[in-house]
Amino acid sequence: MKEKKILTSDAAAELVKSGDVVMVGGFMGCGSPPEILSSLEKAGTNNLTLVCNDAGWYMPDKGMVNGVAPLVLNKQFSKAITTHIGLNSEMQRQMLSGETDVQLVPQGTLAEKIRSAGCGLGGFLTPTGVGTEVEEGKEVIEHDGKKYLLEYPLKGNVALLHASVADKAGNLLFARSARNFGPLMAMACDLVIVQADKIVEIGELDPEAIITPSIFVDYLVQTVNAEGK
Amino acid sequence: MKEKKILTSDAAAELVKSGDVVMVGGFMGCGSPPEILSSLEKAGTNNLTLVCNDAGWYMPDKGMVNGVAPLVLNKQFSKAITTHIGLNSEMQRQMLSGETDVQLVPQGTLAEKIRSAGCGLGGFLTPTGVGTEVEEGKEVIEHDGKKYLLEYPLKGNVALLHASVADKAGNLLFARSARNFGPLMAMACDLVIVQADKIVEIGELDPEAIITPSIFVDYLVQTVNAEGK
Amino acid sequence: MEYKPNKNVIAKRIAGLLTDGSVVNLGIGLPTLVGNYVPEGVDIILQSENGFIGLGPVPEKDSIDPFLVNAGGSPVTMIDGGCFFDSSMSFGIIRGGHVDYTVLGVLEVDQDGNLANYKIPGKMVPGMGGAMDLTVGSKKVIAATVHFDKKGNSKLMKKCTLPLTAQKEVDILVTDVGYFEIKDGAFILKETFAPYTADFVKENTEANLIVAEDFKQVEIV
Amino acid sequence: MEYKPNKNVIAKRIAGLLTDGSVVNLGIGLPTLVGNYVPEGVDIILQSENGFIGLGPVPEKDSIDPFLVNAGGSPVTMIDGGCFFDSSMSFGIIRGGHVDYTVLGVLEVDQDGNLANYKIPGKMVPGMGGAMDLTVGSKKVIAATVHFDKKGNSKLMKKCTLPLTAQKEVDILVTDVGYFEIKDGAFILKETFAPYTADFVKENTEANLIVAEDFKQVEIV
Repeated sequence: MKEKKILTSDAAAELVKSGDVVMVGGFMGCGSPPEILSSLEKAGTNNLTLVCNDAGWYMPDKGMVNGVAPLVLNKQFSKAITTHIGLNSEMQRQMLSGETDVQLVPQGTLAEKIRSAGCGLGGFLTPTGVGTEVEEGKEVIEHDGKKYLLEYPLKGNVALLHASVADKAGNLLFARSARNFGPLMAMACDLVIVQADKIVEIGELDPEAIITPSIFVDYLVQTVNAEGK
Repeated sequence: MKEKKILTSDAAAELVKSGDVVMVGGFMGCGSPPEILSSLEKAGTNNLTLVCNDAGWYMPDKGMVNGVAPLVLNKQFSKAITTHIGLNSEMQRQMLSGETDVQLVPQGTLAEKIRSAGCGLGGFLTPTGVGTEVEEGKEVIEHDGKKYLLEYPLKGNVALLHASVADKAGNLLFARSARNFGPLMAMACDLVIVQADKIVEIGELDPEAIITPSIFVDYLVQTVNAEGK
Repeated sequence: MEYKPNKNVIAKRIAGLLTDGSVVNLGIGLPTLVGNYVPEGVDIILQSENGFIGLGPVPEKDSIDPFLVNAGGSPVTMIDGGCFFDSSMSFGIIRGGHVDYTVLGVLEVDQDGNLANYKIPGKMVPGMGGAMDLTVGSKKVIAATVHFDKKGNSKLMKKCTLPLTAQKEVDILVTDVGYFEIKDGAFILKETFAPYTADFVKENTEANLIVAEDFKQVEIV
Repeated sequence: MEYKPNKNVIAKRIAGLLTDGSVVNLGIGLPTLVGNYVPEGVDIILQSENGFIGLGPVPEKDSIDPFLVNAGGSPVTMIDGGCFFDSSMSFGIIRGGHVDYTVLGVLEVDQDGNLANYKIPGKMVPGMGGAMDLTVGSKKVIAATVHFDKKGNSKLMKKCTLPLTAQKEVDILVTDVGYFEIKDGAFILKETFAPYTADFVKENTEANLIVAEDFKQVEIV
C-alpha cells in the first residue's frame, strides 16, 4: 500500500484556498488539529466557510481560547455552519452584527448531513427540528404518521482533522472523545489533511480497530508538540 | 455497568416467536451465529420474515450448507428481504414457485435501511436503483439535477448475531469480514441476541476499539464449538 | 408560603426517577447535578453526545485527559464497559430511541410539552447543539428548572413564547416545588416537595393543571 | 477472421487501465482475474464490499481464516494497511464515489451505458447483491465480457432487453476483441486486440460504433 505524503503544518495550511468550505474536526476544540489551525491563522486565508461542531472556546478572561476560535478572531470565516457558538463571544458578536453568516444546525443533523455527503446519499429524513425554526424553508415528508424534515448532504473542499495515531498509508485512530466529527468529515471532503500525534509503519495498526480507512486521507502532518499523552 | 444475561443457544432460540422479523448477521454465512441458528432450526419456529444479506450457501453436492440455509430448507421463512440468493438453489426454487415472498434489495440500500431504523431516521435518498425495477412503486426525488429513490427504514423484532468477543456488559468485537451487517442490525431490533466466541470481563476491551456498544445488546450466548480461531 | 430556589431538590428527585440499567443523557448545568444523587443499587449508563457512553466522575486534577471531555467541554472520566464512537453513531443512539432518559435545562416549557431552551432572539444565540435531537429522540424527556423565574413568574406556561427546541416532546417536569407529568395539554401534579402543597401550586399556576389521583406531598432529603 | 473466446486477454487489458494508488472493486468471476495481471509498479487497493479494503491473494490451504472471505464467500487474505468495516461504511465508500474503478461481469451492455447483469426473469434470480450500488457509485465502471454470446451475437447492444442493474453508468467496455469507451450513445472503439481489426468489429456490430481518432490495434501478451 502506498504511503501518504507528510507535510509541515505550514505547507498543509497553504492547501486551503480562499473561498473554500473547510470542515474542522473537534468538539469545543477536543479533536481539532491545533498546529494546522495555527498555521492557517498565520497564513490568514480568508473568505472561508467553516463547518465545525462549534466555534471553540473564546473566553479570554478565563484564558480559554482553543479550536477554531483564533481564526474567528482573525475574521477568516465569512460563513459558518455549526451547532453551537455559546462558548465563543466573538462569534456571537459577529453573528448578531451580521459580519459572519452563521447557520445553526442541530448536531445530529449536521453529523448526518456530512455523512450523507461522504456516503453518496442524496439526503435523509429526520424528525429533529420539526415544528421549530429549523423547519423553515424545508420540505416536510410524512411517513407512517410521523413528520420528518428532508435534509440534504453537506460536502466540503478541505477537512482538517486530528488523529492520535496514523499509519503511513493514512489509516487513522482518534483519541477518546476527540473522534466526534473526524471520521465523517474525512469522507465528505475533496482534500483531507490530518495532524497525527504519532505516525507508525503500515501494518502496525490492528485492521479491526482502524476507525478511518486510509483511502479517505490525502496528507499527514506530524504533530510537533503533543499536548496529550 | 450491569452484566447481560448469558443464555444457552436453545434458550435464545425460544425468544424468537412465530411471525417475527428476524435479522441475521452474516455474508454467505460468515458472521451468522451457527449455534443459535441450529437451535432455531431445532425449535422449528416458522412464519418468520428473514432479513439477511443472503440465504447462505446451499450447494449440497459440494457439501456447502451454511448460514440460514438449513432454516430455508426447513421452510421457517414465509418472507425474506435479502440482496442475493444465488448460492441457495432451494431459496431460488421457493421464490420462483411463490412459496416464499422474496424481496431483493440492493446491498447498500439494505444496509442503509437497517441503519436508518436504528438511527431514528425516517428514510434516505439513494441514487441506487434509479431507472431499474427497484424504482417501481417508489418516490423519486430530484435534487441538484440528480435523481434519487426515497427508501424507508427497516426494523426487526430480533437480531441474531455472531461476535468474536463480547464483554459481559455486551460490548462487541467482530472477526474480520464477519462484521458486515452485525453492528447495523444490533441497532435496529427490539431484541438483540449475540453468539460470542469469547466472553470477557467488563473493562477488558479497549473502549476505542469496541464496534457495537453494550446498550444495543440484550442477551449473550457463549459459543460451544468455535470453528474459527 | 415562602419560595426558596433549590436546585439540589430537583436533581435528587430526578435521580429517583431513573430506572436501573437505563441509558441517560444529562444536559449541561442543573441536569449534571442529577449524577450526584443516583440511589445506591441503581446502575445507570451515562451517554455523552460528543461521543461515548460510560461517562464517569470528574477526574483528579493530576489525571486529567485532554482528549476526554463531556458535552460541555469539561474533563471527565470513563467507567469500565464504556466505549467511544463518532458523532453520527452518537446521534444515531439518541435519535434512534436508545437513550431512555434525557434531562434538559429549560428556558420555557408549556402544558403541551413544548420546550424552549436554546435561543432568545436578538439576545442569546448559542445554538441548539444536541438539544433538539435529544428532545426528539429520547424515550423520556425530563425538563428540569426552578419553579419561578427571577420575576416570580411560574415556569409552568400555557404556551412557550421563545423559539422551540422541540414540539410536544417533554414528558416530565421536575421543579424545586413539584414533580409533574405533561399529558393531553396539562401539567399533571404527581408530587409536591414539602413544605409546598398542591394548593400552593394551584395558586401559582395559570397553565392547565390537574392534581393526580395518586398525588402526594413528599419530603426530599 | 476466426473468434476464440479469451478471458485472460480481457483481464490483462483491464489491469492495464488501473492507475497507481487507485481503489478498485473486482466483481466475482471474470473480473477477479484482473487481480492477476496488475503491472509491476502499479499499486492498487482492492475493496471487498462485504467489508474491507486491502484484499490480498488467496491463502495457502493450511492458513485459511474462516472469517476472512471475499464478496463471493471464498477465503482470501488482507495485505498490510487494510482494514475492516461494516456494510453501511462499505457501501458509503462505494456510493460516495471513493471507489475509482469497479469491474463487473455483464449479461448485457448497450450503447447508452446501460448494464444488465443480475437477473433473467423467470429463469435466474440470484439478486443484485452489491452490483447496483457499485455501478451507480464508482467513479469509473468497467464492464468485462467476452465479445460474442454462445449464439455468436455481439455483446455490443443497441438497447438492453433484460432488467437493468443501472442506467447509463458504464464508462468502459473491454472484451476479448477490443477496448471501448461508451459515450453519447455510442461505443467508441479505442483499441482492438491483434489479430482483430476495426473492420472486424464494424462488421459484427449493430449498435452505434465510432472508431476513435487515436484508435490502434494492440498486442496483448
